[in-house]
Amino acid sequence: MPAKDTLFEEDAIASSKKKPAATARRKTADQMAAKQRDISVSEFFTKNRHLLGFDSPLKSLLTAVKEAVDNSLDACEEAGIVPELSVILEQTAEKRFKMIVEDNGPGIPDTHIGKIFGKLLHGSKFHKLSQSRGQQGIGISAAGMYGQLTTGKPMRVISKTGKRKDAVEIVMTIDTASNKPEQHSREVIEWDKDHGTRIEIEMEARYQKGMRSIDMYLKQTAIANPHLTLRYTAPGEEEVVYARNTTVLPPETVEIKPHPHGVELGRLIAMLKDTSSRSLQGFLQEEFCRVGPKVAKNIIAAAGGGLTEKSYPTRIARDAANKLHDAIQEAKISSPPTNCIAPIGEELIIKGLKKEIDADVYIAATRPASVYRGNPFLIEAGIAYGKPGGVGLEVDEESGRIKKKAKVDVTEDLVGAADEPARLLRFANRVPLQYQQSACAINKGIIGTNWKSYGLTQPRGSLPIAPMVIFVHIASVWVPFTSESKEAIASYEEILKEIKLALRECGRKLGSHIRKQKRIKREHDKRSHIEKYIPHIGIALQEILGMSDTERDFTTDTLEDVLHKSRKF
Amino acid sequence: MPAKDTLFEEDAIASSKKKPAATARRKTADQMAAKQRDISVSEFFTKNRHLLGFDSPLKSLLTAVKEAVDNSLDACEEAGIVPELSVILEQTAEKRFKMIVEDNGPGIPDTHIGKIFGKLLHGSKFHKLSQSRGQQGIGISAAGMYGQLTTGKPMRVISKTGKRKDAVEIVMTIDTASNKPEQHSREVIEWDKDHGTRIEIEMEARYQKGMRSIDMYLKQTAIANPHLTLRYTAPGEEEVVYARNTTVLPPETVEIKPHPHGVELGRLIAMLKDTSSRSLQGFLQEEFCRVGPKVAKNIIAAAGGGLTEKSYPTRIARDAANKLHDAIQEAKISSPPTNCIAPIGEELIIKGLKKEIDADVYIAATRPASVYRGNPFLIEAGIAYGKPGGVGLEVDEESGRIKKKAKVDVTEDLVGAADEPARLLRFANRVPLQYQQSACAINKGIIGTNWKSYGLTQPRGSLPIAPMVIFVHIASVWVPFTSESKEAIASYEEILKEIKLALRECGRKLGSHIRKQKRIKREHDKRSHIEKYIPHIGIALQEILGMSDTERDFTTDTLEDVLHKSRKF
Amino acid sequence: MAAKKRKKSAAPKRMKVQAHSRTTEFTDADLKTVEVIDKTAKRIEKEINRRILPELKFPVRALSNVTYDKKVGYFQIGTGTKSRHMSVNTVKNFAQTLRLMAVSKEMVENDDFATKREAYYVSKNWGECKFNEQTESDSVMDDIEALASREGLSRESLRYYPEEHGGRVAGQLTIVDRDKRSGEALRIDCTRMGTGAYSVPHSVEHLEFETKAKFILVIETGGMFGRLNEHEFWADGDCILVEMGGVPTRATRRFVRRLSESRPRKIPVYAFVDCDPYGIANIYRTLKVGSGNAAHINKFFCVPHAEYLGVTPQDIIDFKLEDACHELQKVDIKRAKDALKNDPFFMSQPKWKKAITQMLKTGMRAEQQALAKWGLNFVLEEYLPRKLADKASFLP
Amino acid sequence: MAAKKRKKSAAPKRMKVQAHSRTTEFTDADLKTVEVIDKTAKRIEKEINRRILPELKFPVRALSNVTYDKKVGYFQIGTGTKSRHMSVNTVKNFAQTLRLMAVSKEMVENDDFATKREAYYVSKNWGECKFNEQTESDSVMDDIEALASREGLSRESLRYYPEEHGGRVAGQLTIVDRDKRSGEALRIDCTRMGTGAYSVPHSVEHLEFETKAKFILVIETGGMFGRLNEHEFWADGDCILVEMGGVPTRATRRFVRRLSESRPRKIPVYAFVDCDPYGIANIYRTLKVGSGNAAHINKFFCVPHAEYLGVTPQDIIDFKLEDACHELQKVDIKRAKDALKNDPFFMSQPKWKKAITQMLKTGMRAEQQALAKWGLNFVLEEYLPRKLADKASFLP
Repeated sequence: MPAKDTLFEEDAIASSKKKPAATARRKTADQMAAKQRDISVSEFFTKNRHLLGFDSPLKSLLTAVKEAVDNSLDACEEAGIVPELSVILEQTAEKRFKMIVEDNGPGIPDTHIGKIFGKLLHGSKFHKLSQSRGQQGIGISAAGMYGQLTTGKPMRVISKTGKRKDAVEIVMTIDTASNKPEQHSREVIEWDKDHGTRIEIEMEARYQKGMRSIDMYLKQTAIANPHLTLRYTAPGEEEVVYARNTTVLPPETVEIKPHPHGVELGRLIAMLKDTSSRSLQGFLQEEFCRVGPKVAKNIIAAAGGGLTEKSYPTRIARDAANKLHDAIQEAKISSPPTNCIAPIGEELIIKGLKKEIDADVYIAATRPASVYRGNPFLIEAGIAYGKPGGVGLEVDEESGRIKKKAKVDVTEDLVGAADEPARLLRFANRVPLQYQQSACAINKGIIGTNWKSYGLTQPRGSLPIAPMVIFVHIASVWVPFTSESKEAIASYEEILKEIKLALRECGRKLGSHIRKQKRIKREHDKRSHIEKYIPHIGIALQEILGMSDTERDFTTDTLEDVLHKSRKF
Repeated sequence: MPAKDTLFEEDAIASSKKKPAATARRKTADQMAAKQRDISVSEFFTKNRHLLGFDSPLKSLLTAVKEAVDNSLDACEEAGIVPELSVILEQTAEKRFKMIVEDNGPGIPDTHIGKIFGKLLHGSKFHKLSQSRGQQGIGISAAGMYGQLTTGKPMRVISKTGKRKDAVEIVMTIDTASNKPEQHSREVIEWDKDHGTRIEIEMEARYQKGMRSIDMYLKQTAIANPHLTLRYTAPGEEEVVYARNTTVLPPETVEIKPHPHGVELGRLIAMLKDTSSRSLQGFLQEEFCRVGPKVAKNIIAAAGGGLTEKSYPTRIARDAANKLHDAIQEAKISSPPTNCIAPIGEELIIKGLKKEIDADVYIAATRPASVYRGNPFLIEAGIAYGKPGGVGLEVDEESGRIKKKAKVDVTEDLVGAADEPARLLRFANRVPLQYQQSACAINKGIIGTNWKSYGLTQPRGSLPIAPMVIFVHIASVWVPFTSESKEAIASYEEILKEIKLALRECGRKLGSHIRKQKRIKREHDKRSHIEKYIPHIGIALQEILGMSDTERDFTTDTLEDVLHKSRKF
Repeated sequence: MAAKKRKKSAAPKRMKVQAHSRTTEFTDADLKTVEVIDKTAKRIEKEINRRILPELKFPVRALSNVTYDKKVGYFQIGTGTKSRHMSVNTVKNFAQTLRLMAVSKEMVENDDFATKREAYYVSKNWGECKFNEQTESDSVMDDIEALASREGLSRESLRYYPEEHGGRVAGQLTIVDRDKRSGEALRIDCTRMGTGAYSVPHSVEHLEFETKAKFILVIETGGMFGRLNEHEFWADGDCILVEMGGVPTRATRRFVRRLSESRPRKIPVYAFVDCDPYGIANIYRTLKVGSGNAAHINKFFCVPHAEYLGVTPQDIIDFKLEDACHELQKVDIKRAKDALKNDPFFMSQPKWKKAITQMLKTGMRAEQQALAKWGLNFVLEEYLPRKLADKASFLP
Repeated sequence: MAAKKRKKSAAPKRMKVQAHSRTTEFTDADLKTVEVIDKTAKRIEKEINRRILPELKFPVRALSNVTYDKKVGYFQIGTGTKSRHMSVNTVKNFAQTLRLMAVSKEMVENDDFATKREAYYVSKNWGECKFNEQTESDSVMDDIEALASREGLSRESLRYYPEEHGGRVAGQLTIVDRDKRSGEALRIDCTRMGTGAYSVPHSVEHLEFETKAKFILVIETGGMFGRLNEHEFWADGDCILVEMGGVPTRATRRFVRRLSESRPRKIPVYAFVDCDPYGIANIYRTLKVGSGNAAHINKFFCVPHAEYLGVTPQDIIDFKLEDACHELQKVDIKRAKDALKNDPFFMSQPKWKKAITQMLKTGMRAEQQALAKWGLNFVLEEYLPRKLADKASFLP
């Protein structure tokens, strides 16, 4: 024990006689080090479940439904099956609901069911650079873990991988201490489906309608996935069906290699060390996309520092790697391939909007792919504008006052009133985002777009005011969410820019529609204008000049004729 | 291939002739399942590093310093050493800084250095229910990972565990694919310290002054830890020293068992299964804190459902567990023990505030411990009020107008002007919180407190307006942050309530101080009042009644005398 | 030369009301005013010399101390009295009150007067005792006025006049004023003002009236007054026209009150205002019964026998003015509801309750000028003759 | 009986100005007005019948078409003209313009008039052609006024009068008006109004004046007018007192203008206003040179030979009013700086530039009433006599 510290401790005693315990507790470095332990991911997220979207009973139910539906859609599409899903919510106690999600997907071999539903950070999509709804291998397992934590009940999974295969029902929980599945029972059962998966989780939950409801989530899912047929049974209600209006599946996406731009230095050094390429030239061409011989040579030449095309990658020193990294950032390299991303496409966005939203005009724009931090992504936007049944304002016949229509459920009538801000539908890889709108790059992109130039009202720093729904979809091999609960897109500069460009394309089309509408209205106004006011010119002239009625009528008729003719030019 | 799906696929071809690729890609369940893989925690957080506070170069440097300082303080305190730290920031390139943090702590045995600094989710504090600064075993390793990612450079750690031990220097990186440390070199070196640890990380970064700067973080740390001596060298500046003004270490905290309230059903079931207790009564008494025989008996009796004191825990069925859980929630159980939490204490809060902030009056209040979701916590608050050098407003002599003083660096002069909102210092387990103030329960608690009743101005829904610094500290075995970057406290009802109670205690003391000040001012005003106005009563009476000057003076003298005397009663 | 001037101006040191010395006789009110001021000062001096802390007694000027008696016909101040004892907190107020009273006495003696604004500036020569804002001097003046009202004295008797002058007058009336210097009687014939008019002075206490008019028509707007005056409606109607210009000033109200009582039998007073809650509940109500928060002066200023000629809500229907109406605004509706619910005057008058309810139901208000829809002179050729022929259509 | 009444009121269907038939002679202005209206209507009718789309020409009423010539002495409208062609977009405006012109002609023929508010209501009988807001009818009226101003006609000639009436007048002046019915001359002696005053009518074109006064003193506030009038300052000073009551109305300005020009040699006009940017740059400037955005009417309304008696910034020092001053507010400073930088009148007068700069430097403003600091009648016993004895202290 060093003298200096002892001295301090004596001081401590002297100055706080009430706390004699202060001296008795010294631990050595070895004692302390011995207590270091690994922490299981499940334990970590159990304690921090708000990071995953399970912060309240209301939100937890939505998160669980989302995770299950996203997984089902991914599986169907990967297997090339046009998806048909059913979502059922049943209230089982005052604060408890059971969620049942069933798909016609390829099913899961029963040996894999445990890990997929019962282990966090286990999935097929994390290591691929390709677009999918789920990404981190956490979601559905976390839903099961939440159910288990709040009700003590295990989850139930049924799966069947083909017509001649058995349908297997597994009841299981997650052992959080070890982050491993624990199977309670396994039974072969009768199931009237050729293939598919069914998951049931009971949890503490609350159910509500509105803009952030499960109903809204499913409706938006139907909009962004026009190839999906979805049957939905809300608690205590009749089944509703969102029917597909196309059977075209989204184009298949392929895995890609990382794009050189945006690969950080540290990552580059790790890749140099791990590569099996035996020359720098080969390394660049093989480990990255969009790097051909010419680009690779240019990069190496620009890097300098003794690097040549034949430099052996694993022997490149850190300083040289640094120069290489700089050279890569400076080099001109084409955008990453787009076949790793599946846009919905302008045609299908419009189909989807038409299917679920009543409006006067539908517009869509799909941008070419771009890249942020080495990840390709693509923005598309859509607009549904106008309200066929009027803009939500009507005039009271007795008082002549304008009054608002009674509010209807937002799920029924998405287009808002003329004096309300436009409504946003945000999607990431076809998945609706319902929370944290104000923190989202999509919101910022819309606010940052000048809608006034397209004929709309827009208060400073706000959404445009119009009877309008704005649809924005970001498709990416890696969507940058601001938090693990996947609620808002991070505002990378490149993403914001693309959002604005897509909105601008839509805005221009919308602007010409609005201008046309205004022109038609003006034309009509002008006609009635002439008929209204010319007689008064007659009356005035008659009063001043004492004309006869015949003289007056001649003058007004002439004026009307001349005025109408003048409008042709 | 089932007939139904074939049909769908033919539809798909028919309706999208442009996309023949759609049929060629079907995967089977087995193929898909085979691709499922585990994901390493390091990989996960590398991709999601914004979750850990490494979103921008500016913030990353602050986060790294915080993690290192927090670890050092925890280690010193656990070992009973009065901490002495040094923080040095060096700019190494345009966008690069090297951070060096050195402590006089117990040191780390060199066999443990790798895991502690080179593995995420590895730590000593996660499984304990006791108060410490670090909690999740992620922070410092993440800082190293970020440095490595942005500069390619490894981190350098020196440690020595005692006078007669070797000082060991280790250079290492993290292998993100496996979440394991990779040691580059290990050398025994000369080090003029008896014991301690030194960590050096170089990273892409930016440095700035202001409310959210590293300077501010360190100043706040000095306030909340009056037993700390800290030497700080900002980039390109002289060393500054925050000297301790006490050598009393925070009381040692002990581990506690979970408190029964707030243990969720799922957790209870898991505990019932894992326990080594052989009776329910024993289980309740041994696995929880604050449960004695009487409380246990009451719970069991209230639960009903066939449960007895002797029920064998592992055989309790889910329904019965459910009833047991309900009974626990209803039972009256004392608050968890407070010895797992170390408050700073009113005396030391005031010392800390005095040390770093110039003000007229210092107030502090420490609340008794309370509990949220089974976790004990404790709130303390402090106030530094008034500005000895005036309130930041001065009168221009020429124009007679009020003008604001030139702004000084906030780190130099924390108390704001009289017309500015009070400044907040937020702490969680003695660690300053600098970001996301508006999302934080502390902010909400201050806004939700009625400062008007203590004599201050407070606009609706806002912070009070006063030359004042408000200090709030939450100490807990498990601080509920709103995100992994540990920037804001989640607004649990129990926490909000305690914050308000602590503020109310401080507010009452502040109110009586302000009232006293006002009283003194009033007293002075009254004296001069009498001298000012009584002569005018004389003039008026003389004018009206035509008194002589002698008569007038007699009357005013009498009045002054009577009036002064009247004030004694 | 400029330098010389500046020297000269340095002379005055202590405020002194240096009016032309008084040529006119003291009126009864003047004598009473001096008496009240002297009495108050004397009492205070005595109390001080007996080593008692002096006090001043004022009628409570809160709504709680106001009553409305239908028989009296206006809001009256009650008997509630507050005492202000001299104390450290009130010493400044005492000093200012007494100094303003001293100025008042001096003005009576010199037959002078001061506007409220001037009184504020006079205090600038009082050193530390001066008023910092006019609101302060106004408030002290209100206290003195309330105190004097107990003795039957108005603020005008104390020689403090409001800034705002009165409205305009034309028609079958001769006003008798007096030349201040010569004391000669001045007879002003209001039928001979042409398109112009007689403008009511700040204080009307000294005026006398000669008239045989059948009634006094008090009119809300200057525009309508101008029309009726230029077309000499006062000749056809044998009446006197008085313009209020919105809520009538104290001088206008006092003028109408004194004029209407200048004959043994009171001259009827008919109010012609906009048909909206402001015209009814502010303009007309103030004219007739005064206001609740200045109840101590109502006995001088209100005209309890005034009647409401129009425009009534029923007139809108009878004269088909619907399309020249405007919608009631939120503030109108609030004001009308307030009249029905809280105003003892309207609450005591079933006819008014009916009329205001009718207005609220139709949601419409009409201005006097709306009658121009039927022609500019419809108002004097049709509307007023028909209304005057059917006084049952008036509101109380 | 009430039912019967209602029937009767259903009668009027189309607006008709039903004034007393005209008894007075047509004045020159009247004849000119009818001529201008007829000429305009005739041209339009002709153009239509020749199948040409008619147009109306108005002087441009923008600041860009305004000039200030020191010699002329007021803001003048330039020669800029805008044509309004009949088109679909302008047809409504054309109809409303012509209808208001027709009403104007009818009013001249009946010797009647309408306030702007009344004109708005008259349109309520025009069906779809009616004005929805008074701002619309005011704007059309401004156009007609501008058009007529080219022919030397004011809006008053067109028989449209503003709502606001003029200020008050007292002193050495006899006004000659005419009884509208009998045509008899009415002589109003403004020395015999007692404490009251003569109130200027909406239109003053027909008035004649008899006076030997040495000057006209135009006064900003009613309070100051009242003091000078009650103390018969007009007798001592041999002058005429005119109250403006803030920025003078059109009628007051026209009254002062016509009065001051009623003798072969113009009667001097001295302005006595508050020493603040509002008193100087709004009240006095409007009186003297008119306003930039109503330049087409300035030739009728402004008083280019008016002079500024006080209170000047130098008076504050000479009469030691510093402690009765108030600090300049932000809006004051802005107004003063604007006058120095943008107002061609002040920019052309070095003395004004100096005075305003002085005010800005001291940061102080003083009201007329501030003189009461030295006693209520300091203003008439000291201030005005000294100022009048030294006209060099006036500002231009």
